[in-house]
Amino acid sequence: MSQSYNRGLVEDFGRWREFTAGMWAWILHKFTGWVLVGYLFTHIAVLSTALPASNAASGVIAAETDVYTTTLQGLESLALVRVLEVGLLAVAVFHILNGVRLLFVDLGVGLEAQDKSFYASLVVTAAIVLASVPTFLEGVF
Amino acid sequence: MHEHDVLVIGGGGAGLRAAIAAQEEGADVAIVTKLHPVRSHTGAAEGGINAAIREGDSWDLHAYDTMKGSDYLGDAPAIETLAQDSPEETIQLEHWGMPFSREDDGTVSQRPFGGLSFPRTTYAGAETGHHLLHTMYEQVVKRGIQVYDEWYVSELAVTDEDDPSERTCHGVVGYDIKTGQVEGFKARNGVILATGGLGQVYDHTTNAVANTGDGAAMAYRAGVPLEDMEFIQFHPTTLPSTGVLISEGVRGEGGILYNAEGERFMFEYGYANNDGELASRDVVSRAELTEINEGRGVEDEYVYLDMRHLGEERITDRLENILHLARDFEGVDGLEEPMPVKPGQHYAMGGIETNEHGQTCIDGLYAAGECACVSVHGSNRLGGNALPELIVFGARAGRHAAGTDLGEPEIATGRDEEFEREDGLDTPVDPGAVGGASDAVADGGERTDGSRSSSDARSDGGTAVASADDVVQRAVENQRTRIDRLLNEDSGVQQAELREKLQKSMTQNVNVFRNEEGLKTALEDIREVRERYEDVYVDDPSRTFNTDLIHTIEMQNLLDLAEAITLGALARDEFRGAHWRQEHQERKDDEWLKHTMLAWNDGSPELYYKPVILEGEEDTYEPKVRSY
Amino acid sequence: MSTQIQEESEEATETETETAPVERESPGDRRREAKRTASDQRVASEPVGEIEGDTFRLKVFRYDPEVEGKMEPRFDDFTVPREKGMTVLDALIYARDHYDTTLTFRHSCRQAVCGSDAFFINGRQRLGCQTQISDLDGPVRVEPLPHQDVVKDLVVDMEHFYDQMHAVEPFFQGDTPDGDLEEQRQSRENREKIKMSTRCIWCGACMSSCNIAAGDNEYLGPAAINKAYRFAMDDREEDELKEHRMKILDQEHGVWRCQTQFSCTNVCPKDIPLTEHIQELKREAVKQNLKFW
Amino acid sequence: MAERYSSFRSGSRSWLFQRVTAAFLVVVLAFHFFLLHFVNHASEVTFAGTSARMEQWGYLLTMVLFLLTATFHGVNGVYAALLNQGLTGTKKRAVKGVLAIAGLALAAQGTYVALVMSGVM
Ligand SMILES: Cc1cc2nc3c(=O)[nH]c(=O)nc-3n(C[C@H](O)[C@H](O)[C@H](O)COP(=O)(O)OP(=O)(O)OC[C@H]3O[C@@H](n4cnc5c(N)ncnc54)[C@H](O)[C@@H]3O)c2cc1C
Ligand code: HEM
Ligand code: SF4
Ligand code: F3S
Ligand code: FES
Repeated sequence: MSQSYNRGLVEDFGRWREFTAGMWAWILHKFTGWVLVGYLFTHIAVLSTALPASNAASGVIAAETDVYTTTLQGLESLALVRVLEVGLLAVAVFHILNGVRLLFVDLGVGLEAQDKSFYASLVVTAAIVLASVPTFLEGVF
Repeated sequence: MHEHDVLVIGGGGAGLRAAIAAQEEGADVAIVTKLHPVRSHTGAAEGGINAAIREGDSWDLHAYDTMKGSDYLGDAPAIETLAQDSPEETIQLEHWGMPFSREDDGTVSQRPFGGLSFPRTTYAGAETGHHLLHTMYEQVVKRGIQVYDEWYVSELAVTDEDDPSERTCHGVVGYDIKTGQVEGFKARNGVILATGGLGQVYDHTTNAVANTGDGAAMAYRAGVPLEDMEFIQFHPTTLPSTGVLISEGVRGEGGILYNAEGERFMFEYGYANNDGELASRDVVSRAELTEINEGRGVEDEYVYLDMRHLGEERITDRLENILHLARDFEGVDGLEEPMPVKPGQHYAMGGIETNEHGQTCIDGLYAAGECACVSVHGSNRLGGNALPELIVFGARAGRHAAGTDLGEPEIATGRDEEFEREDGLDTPVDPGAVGGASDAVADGGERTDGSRSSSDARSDGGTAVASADDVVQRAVENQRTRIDRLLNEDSGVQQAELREKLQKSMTQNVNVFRNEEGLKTALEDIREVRERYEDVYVDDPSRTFNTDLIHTIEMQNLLDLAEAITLGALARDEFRGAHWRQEHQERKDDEWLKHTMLAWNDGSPELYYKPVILEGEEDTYEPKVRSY
Repeated sequence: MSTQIQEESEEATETETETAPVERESPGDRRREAKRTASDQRVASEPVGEIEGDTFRLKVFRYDPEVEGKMEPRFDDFTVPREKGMTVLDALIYARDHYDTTLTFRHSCRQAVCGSDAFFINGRQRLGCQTQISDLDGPVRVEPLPHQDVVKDLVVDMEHFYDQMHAVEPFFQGDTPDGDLEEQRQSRENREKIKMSTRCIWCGACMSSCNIAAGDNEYLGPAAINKAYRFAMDDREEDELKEHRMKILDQEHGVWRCQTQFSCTNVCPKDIPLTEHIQELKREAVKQNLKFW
Repeated sequence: MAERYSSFRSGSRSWLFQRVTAAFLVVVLAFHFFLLHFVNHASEVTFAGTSARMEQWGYLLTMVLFLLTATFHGVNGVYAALLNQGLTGTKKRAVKGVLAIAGLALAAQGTYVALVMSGVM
């Protein structure tokens, strides 16, 4: 007799407008976390070039023409990689700062200020990233 | 058809307590309630529960205070039962984990309350009712008691002997609000009504929208007399736009009442030269209304309650809750501005006549809580006495319905040949069902519970005794027809309009001030609304969650109760407790130490009087002048 | 659930609003239709200048599985006079009593204790009776609680919420003193500790606001966890009981589901620090498990 | 009891580890970033430089620990996130297996690389 209606999409209307600090923090933390794991895997993959490199003659190593060194420096010479690195920095810094915020939340410290601490993480992340841009982009452009 | 030993109608404090008690006695219990239990209005109670649990206090002091507060219209056996059982019942709540406020030594706290000779009001913050309700609901969950929530009970299934005292209640008819199904509920042992207050008779009340007095009205039409209906308590400090209660605590802490001219009228116009703002509820309410009527009210509607001078610190410490209420429900910042207040309907002292076991004169029909009148409160309820009533009489009704022997009741129910009849009452219109007893049709054509007549009884069942199933089934059919009609009809008048008219008239004429002319006007208005109600229809054709339909059914209950209140008020030409008559401003003990009883009498209501029982267990209570 | 794109939802909503009323048959329907157009016209014909100040627009979600024209959800507009102290609930009652008696919503106490009128008002879960119109930017848009099935108009199915509440053994089960009049002692501090948690009115706003609860029906949800907190932290219950309670909470769908999004705490009309309570229980669970290491 | 711990039912242990590793990572990750982008510029990293650092036992140990905690933290984080999306039954077990293998592989490979860099292997 009685049936009910599941609104599916409709029900989320308006949620974005009212997406609160805690929710954004959650989304961003998730996102940054995933990026970091992704990076961790690639990072180890790239570093694995150290395996063949270690067998190279010492002269090659000294000349910095082993696979490891050339791969890394080759990558570093690409502007795209540098930009991605800045992105990685942003992601990592945010994840660290918000992670610390979450650790405090887990300890039950400063819960009233949880939204403020989230905004603070964003601001500090932006500041650190901007300040690091020169160092990160040095020499490619 | 659902079948249980005991059916409890209503999931407020009284209903939950009754269900638990019956379950503990081994009965198969179910609660049928139109709101989910935790939504019941018991949750709104703030103050506390009176119980003599401390050294230096005793039940007889509590009984004495209550009797005095009732202005000697309470029945001593009821009052004494309340005072005696309250401590144990209150501690029972504590045992069930109710979060009472605590003293330093870890015992439950008590505080003073108006009219009490000992600080015996046990409380849990300013949310005593909320905690009481939730604690008991938790116990209901623990016991796995079945709850039919959002089922509206619309009729009692009662046999139709001519004499109400010979009738038996076999169950009720329930309407599933969510699906629109009408179903019978059969009770093997008993039906306990715990449907709460009737505040919606008025347009300005502290009561919930769901407090429409359904139980009282259904019992009334089924033949149980209503007792002392004219006694309605008005609370002096309610917010004008919503009726939300501003606790007496504000005045207790030193809050001051001002009129529009900025005068402290309680003193300046001599309403209460000693106690001022702290005079009893009825006195303050009358003072406020006098100010408003004489043109000194703010916007001709309310007065100001000012607590700013108490200072922010004290206010946030003790009255924080009030700041929220004023802010959320009136948009006023109590720290910055005075709060608008006016009197509002608060509590119905009268109700379904019962004895100390909760029994009514109909076999198998019980009532407890605000819908019942044992009578504990007489003509005026003391603050903190309603919650103990719920648990004490709720539990007793539950136990008795489950078959426990509670001894012989001292209060008699039903009509006695010797009772004095009121036959000189001059009413401008005939009260009761449209068409009177002979052709009682309550909702425009179909026979309903409001239309029980002796001719019907004969045509229906003859002399043969109908089986319980038949009685329930017949009531179900009756309600099905009624609801079908209401849903299928698509022209006529709508309940919202009628309700507004009724509520306005009641607030206008049967308020704190009552005079003969006003009461008669009210009766005429009620009659008019009653006649128009014959043409009522429901706009919403849906069976799903049709609140329009529910409100329309409730409307009939409001009508019957409004009439009962007004009739009682018209009959009682004296001033007692909450009932004040302009022409008769004194208490008349030699004439009026009696309960006003109103029998539906199959559609043509009849008033009679029942003596008050003042003989207590030890002493007889001597009526004294009530002054504090 | 939470990751849908706004455009999509908005589109869906708009189409519904515009759904043309389907063929009507009964006179009642026709009359209702006429009335609806009348009230729509009222909205449309009002000079813009006058709407400001003394009236405002109320947009209400409508749905009825049985009534043609309402089976497809839509939004109805009502013009409501603005009064001092008016709440969203007052506005809904006004719209119902003056324009359309079929408008359906739960309400009872009008004072934030019964918990029946939690709605999604202007993008946030709030109690209708506790929300002043003057605190909202117009038009005031009222929808049923998100993530709960709609029974009709603003009425949602609360069964799931009740089930979760019941799942945490929400009742006191300590041993009680023998004497009938013997109270259990509880320190003021302990009562203070559980005080906020006992204020819950079962309105369901928190549950509806929680992304996690939306995606995981087994998740106990903030209200139920808070209920469990109320007992777990009550010293009147013995330690073994507390352990027992922690076992209920220390599960995949118990406290660990919570991702500290704080939405529940933000919307709770009783200001219960839900996230704080949940976090405390997580730490409690860790402590309890550490004991066995 | 033991049974409860071995399954994922009680989330308390992985939850706690997630936090503990996080606390550790804050320090090491910051150090790592600082060292390889500010002190030694990333673009100037050479095999010789790397193995020179790695030859210090303390550094090697830190890096290996860094790797292990990061792997646990990352993989466990991903797993928890997936569980939150309502992963159950077989799928859940499959994901758990895949993540565990990936995590172990990463840790193994990483440790191997580190040891090679340090010249131990
Ligand atoms: C604002 C306020 C403050 C108060 N403060 C105090 C105080 O401090 N101390 C004190 O002692 N008293 C106080 N009172 C009075 C006291 O709270 C009430 O008298 C008492 O709670 C009534 O309880 P009840 O169980 O009889 O009814 P309710 O709690 O109103 O319950 C009625 C139940 O009946 C059900 N019901 C009704 N009609 C039907 C139907 N037709 N079919 C099915 N179910 C139905 C409802 O769903 C509900 O569950 C206060 C009252 C108010 C309004
Ligand atoms: C440097 C300091 C770091 C801190 C303080 C930190 C903190 C945290 C915390 C507290 C969580 C748990 C969030 C929750 O469950 O609610 C988390 C999740 C996670 N972290 Fe980290 N983290 C750090 C570094 C890293 C690194 C280096 C990686 C990559 C390997 C990483 C990947 C993840 C992932 C994938 C998640 C799960 C995200 C999700 O919920 O989907 N973190 N982090
Ligand atoms: S915790 Fe708060 S939001 Fe949740 S149900 Fe209780 S009162 Fe409502
Ligand atoms: S919103 Fe949900 S994630 Fe936790 S903090 Fe509240 S329960
Ligand atoms: S009407 Fe009771 S909470 Fe709003």
